[in-house]
Amino acid sequence: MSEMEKMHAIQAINSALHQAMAEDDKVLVLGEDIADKEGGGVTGTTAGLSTKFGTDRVKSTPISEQAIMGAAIGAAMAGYKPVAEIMMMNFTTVAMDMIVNHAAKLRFMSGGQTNVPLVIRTMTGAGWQTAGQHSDFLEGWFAHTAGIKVVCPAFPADYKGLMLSAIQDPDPVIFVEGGGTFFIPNDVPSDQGPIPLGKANVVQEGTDLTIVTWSAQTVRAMMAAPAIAEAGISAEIIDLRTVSPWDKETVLASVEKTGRLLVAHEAVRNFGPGAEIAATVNEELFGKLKGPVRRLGGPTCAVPFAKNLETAFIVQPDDMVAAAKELMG
Amino acid sequence: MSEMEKMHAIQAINSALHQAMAEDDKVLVLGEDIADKEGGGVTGTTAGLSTKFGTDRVKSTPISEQAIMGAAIGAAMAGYKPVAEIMMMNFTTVAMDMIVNHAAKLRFMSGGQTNVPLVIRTMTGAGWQTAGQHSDFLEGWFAHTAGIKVVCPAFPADYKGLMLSAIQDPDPVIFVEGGGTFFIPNDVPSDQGPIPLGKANVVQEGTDLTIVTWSAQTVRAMMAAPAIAEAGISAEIIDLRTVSPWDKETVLASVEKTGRLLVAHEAVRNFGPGAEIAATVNEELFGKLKGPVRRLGGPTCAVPFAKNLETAFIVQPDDMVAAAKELMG
Amino acid sequence: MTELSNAPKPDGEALKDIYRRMLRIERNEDEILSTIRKGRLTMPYYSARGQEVIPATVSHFLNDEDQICTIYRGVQDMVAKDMPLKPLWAEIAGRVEGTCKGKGGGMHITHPETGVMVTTGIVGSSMPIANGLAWAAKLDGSDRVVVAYFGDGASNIGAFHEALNMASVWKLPVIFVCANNLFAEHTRYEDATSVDQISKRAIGYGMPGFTVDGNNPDDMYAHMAAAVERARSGEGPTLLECMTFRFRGHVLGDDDKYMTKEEKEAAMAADPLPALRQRLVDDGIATEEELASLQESLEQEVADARDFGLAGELPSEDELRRDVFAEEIPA
Amino acid sequence: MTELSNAPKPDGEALKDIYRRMLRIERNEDEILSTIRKGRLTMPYYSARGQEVIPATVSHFLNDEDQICTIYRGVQDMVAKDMPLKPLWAEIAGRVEGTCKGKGGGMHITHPETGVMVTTGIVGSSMPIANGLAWAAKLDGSDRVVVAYFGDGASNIGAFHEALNMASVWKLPVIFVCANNLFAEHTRYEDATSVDQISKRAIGYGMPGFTVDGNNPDDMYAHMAAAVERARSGEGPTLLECMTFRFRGHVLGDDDKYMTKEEKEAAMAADPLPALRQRLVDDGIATEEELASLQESLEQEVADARDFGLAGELPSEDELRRDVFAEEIPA
Ligand SMILES: Cc1ncc(C[n+]2csc(CCOP(=O)(O)OP(=O)(O)O)c2C)c(N)n1
Ligand SMILES: Cc1ncc(C[n+]2csc(CCOP(=O)(O)OP(=O)(O)O)c2C)c(N)n1
Ligand SMILES: [Mg+2]
Ligand SMILES: [Mg+2]
Repeated sequence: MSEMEKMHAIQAINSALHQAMAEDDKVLVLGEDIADKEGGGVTGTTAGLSTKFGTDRVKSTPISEQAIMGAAIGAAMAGYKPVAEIMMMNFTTVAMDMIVNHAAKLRFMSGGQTNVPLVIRTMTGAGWQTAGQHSDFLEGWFAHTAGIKVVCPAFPADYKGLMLSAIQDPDPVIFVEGGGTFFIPNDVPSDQGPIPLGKANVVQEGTDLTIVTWSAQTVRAMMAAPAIAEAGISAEIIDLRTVSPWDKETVLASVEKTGRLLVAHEAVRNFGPGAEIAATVNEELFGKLKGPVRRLGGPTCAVPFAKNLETAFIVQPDDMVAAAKELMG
Repeated sequence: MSEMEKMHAIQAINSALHQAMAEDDKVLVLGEDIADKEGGGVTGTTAGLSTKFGTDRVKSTPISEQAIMGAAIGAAMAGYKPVAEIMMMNFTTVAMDMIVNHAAKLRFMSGGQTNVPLVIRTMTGAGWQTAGQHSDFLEGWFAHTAGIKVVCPAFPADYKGLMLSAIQDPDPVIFVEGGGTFFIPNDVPSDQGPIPLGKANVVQEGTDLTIVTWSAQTVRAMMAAPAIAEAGISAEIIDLRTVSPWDKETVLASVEKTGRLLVAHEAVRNFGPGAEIAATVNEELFGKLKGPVRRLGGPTCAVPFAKNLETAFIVQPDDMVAAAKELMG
Repeated sequence: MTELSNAPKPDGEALKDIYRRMLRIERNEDEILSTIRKGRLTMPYYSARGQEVIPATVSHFLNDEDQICTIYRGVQDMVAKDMPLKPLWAEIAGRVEGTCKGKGGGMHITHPETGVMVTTGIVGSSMPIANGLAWAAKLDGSDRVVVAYFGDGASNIGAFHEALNMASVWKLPVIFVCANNLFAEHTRYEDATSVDQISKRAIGYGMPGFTVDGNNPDDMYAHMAAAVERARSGEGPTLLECMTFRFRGHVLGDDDKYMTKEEKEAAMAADPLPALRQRLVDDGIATEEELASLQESLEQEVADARDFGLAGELPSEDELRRDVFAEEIPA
Repeated sequence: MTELSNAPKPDGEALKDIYRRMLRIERNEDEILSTIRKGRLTMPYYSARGQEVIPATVSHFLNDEDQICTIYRGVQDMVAKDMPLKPLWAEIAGRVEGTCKGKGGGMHITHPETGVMVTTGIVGSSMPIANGLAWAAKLDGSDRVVVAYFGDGASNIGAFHEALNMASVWKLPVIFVCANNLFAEHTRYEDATSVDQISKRAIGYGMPGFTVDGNNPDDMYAHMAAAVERARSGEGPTLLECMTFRFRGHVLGDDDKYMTKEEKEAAMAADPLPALRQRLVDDGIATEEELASLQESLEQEVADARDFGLAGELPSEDELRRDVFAEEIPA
């Protein structure tokens, strides 16, 4: 058995980047403030990389998200594996053309002659009182975009394993770092290897009800789990980990067993990614469900600043407990 | 009874813009090539406006979508009602920050002190062999964004009536002009007034099956209607017209009656806007449906160039007929 | 720095006004920081200590009709523009009495009555919106001007380029005020910016552009006088690159490791705030007593604002359904 | 136009090569247009008639390792770079034998073997991607260079600004080639662009920038020689603004109403293609016979390519599930 190390998500990413850069000299890292001269990233996620691998491969950039993505796309097309940081997910809005019209489409539009094996690292989430322009979960936009994979880990070991896979994936991956997952250090095997993209993780088995969730919301689901169990409900909690392509098999198998589904995410509920999962399960398991699929997500507004409103914005563990009870009738 | 005029969608929009500018001198129009010196827009949609209302109110712009949106946002905050053209919907990707982080959020983030009553006109749709970067229906992204309304008309009279409402709406509206709706001239009452946003239109009544659709897909639904009827299926066809906020009441009432729902759109199916409608109907009408809600949408790929592939990409009337038959069992 | 021929010079009253605005910024920030340290405010805070001359001098030339679009580091700009402090404090405390009912917070303060139209957290986005406000000013036939504040790092983002080009082509009454504090977060100016002076970029927009000593009230005064005059008279925009330094890093909690001790100490030794105070006294523009009483009254204003803000009500959860659209979203 | 001291001059062989590339562009386009008119091709087509000197001279300096990123009006650039015409024709005909299996079409042709890396339909987007390819060239320790083609209108979009700044800071081997044909779609240069010469924007990026007569092979040659030399030797990027005119409007079907008859006629009277042909003959660089045989062989190549393209197979519908990701999407 491998030894365990307690790590935070940020340390796990840092460890994955160190490992990937050491193993494959095609791996590059770029973004604002990411080199050590600039402190190794505003949260230290890229600390040590430029010192170890040099500032040719690890480059701090101007505040130019289109140019950052362009540099990553071009380098990726030329055989490199760039990991580009777009500091906050809301800032992907200034680089959407590069991400969506180019990174995601160039393999298809070129008939497979070129490919764009890059990773976009980006941080987001409510809970830090950074308000409307620094908190949005926008994974639904990217999941709706053909040609890019969307990874939203919750636990440190997954951060490491999924990052290793994302870097080696031959296609673009957006890797979402949820602020709500940063608090809790957790065991990461010292020899943690790649974890395949597209595979969910059943973090708790159960028979009455399936809860599908990801990123910070998985952390909240785990916080809700004891109260749900106490209410006599046996919940199966599935951490999707990869939102697109998502692990339909695991989810369908679980809901076939439990007959009930709750999908929860931090993103706004309205036209959110949970709708795809709900719609698919309803379609595939029509007639086999014991109750309607329930979706929990943010209200239809921007993330507010005031602490009490921000707390109300987020789907809290209590909300999940209440929904679970309601679903059981 | 008012007289009828045969108009194309483009003429209907042009007529709405003329009327709105004449009635309210706060209405402004801006975008690339939109003034008469530049031909009144690449499709002539804004023809005549600058000649009639002057180039202070009707301004051709540099190719600078962020600046276009910024100019519209600032003018809107100062009490004007700008109609800004982003020529193709894929080009919204270079202005997403302005649209999503600013236009959509400023009312909320300012606690209601400012508002942004602008309209973004944008054109899109497969069928013109303009391939991957000029054809995407991205209404799902904007529907998932709190604070902006999404209008997707299908018929010339709706183009006119909804444009008149969108311009007078106190909040931002993205007004999607579907290329697949441009072909067929249709009756527009000469005194066509505003049509309220958020209200669907039942374009065909029926009892067996509800079809919810919008924009070019509504046109295709109308093309499918005779074959569906011939198959002995009485389909109720609902043209949503406004995708967000969508007319839940009308849709639920219809599906309650028919017990069956087909949602069809040109946008990619995966994580597309149809999922929200399917998920909501499943949730609200659980146990009352006679069959699973079916969704039709584009495959998970970029819009291809080759004519045969582009045709295969689009949900064709035949696909709708087949789905309707399948739904009837 | 660039020379202006026949540069207008600030008289004693102007210098006193500039000093008053600077001190208001500094006293207010001091109280914000100590309130954060006491755990009674929980916002991310972007200090502007050391940069006060810029917004103080800019605001000296602005009236309530004039508008500003600013950034996360913009509390200085609002305070300089004489925004009332009570709703400011209530806002940063997340209370319903705040300018934005607590929904925006420090990074998104709006206060149209004093012309604070947008505070954005997205680098570069103050500029395109300033253009729109300026277009409206022109359409209104008004002579109001709009100031877009931003930093040196922001001059590398696309929105800067698009906005300056459009403002120039449309001859908009905008003044683009770049506070060049030599750092963008932790990145040194020259490691990210390809030209030795941002003002040179104005050449590419056919626009007057100047590199100004942003810590020197005379230099700021002269250039701002010209820029405002230009904007009000319909001649179009100006780019002012105002050289300065931020003493307290990018955001509260920042460890400054990316700058040298020497450069920071040198900048702090040249602190423009005590320097201007000294000058007012030395030149007989203000007495020690006058300045002490100014300080006291500002401190009182700040203390009252703090008490008001912290005593405010929390916004009701119904606020999540309000101000999304004009009509409240149904529960 | 800008003077270069000791400007290198094209010799006879170089002029012949440039002419050959120009004629290849022109003959190919002529056939595309007539095939469209016959209804046998159904793409939107953006003619480059009149602009041939630019890509012909640029390509004269490039080898197969060198790469280009171009735009919707980019068929000229590919043909100048000696991309084989058969897969080009199959692509624009939407056939599986096309460079991109018919999935990209004329606006999105890619052909890595000849260095055609990206053809984008989004104004401005050729530039940031060119930077990335150039970064890779540096990392590879290769001396290959990357050309980013774009138009005058594209110089007003944010991506231009971000890309030129980064290329300069990172000293990337990119040549930014702006074809200034005085119009962006229907909008006149001066109605959208705030500076009289785009090359002046290079000042703001600490980058050499030149306004070149893009219809004059000597001027293009001299400036391109210097830019390539600079890029290959690690000195960084150059901006070349190449003045030209497009004879056939923005897109096929365009009615030209936005330009004056005079300016169009004047431009066409100065058509650089027959002018260079005449010069080759007058200066004894090539005989009439040689040129006629060149033309004949190009026409044969084009005709063969056309036949090949139009005779191709339609792509299978399975292609919708291929090339989205490396792994085919299951049916
Ligand atoms: C589009 C975008 N990219 C990145 C950021 C993160 N960020 C916030 S402030 C900042 C530095 C800005 O530097 P500068 O423009 O010099 O202003 P200063 O903070 O020095 O006042 C960065 C990178 C952001 N807010 N928006
Ligand atoms: C971001 C974006 N905005 C608008 C367009 C529509 N458009 C296509 S070509 C063009 C004009 C470009 O002009 P210029 O850069 O001068 O190049 P030219 O066509 O003259 O070669 C425009 C506005 C686009 N493709 N992308
Ligand atoms: Mg700075
Ligand atoms: Mg042009």
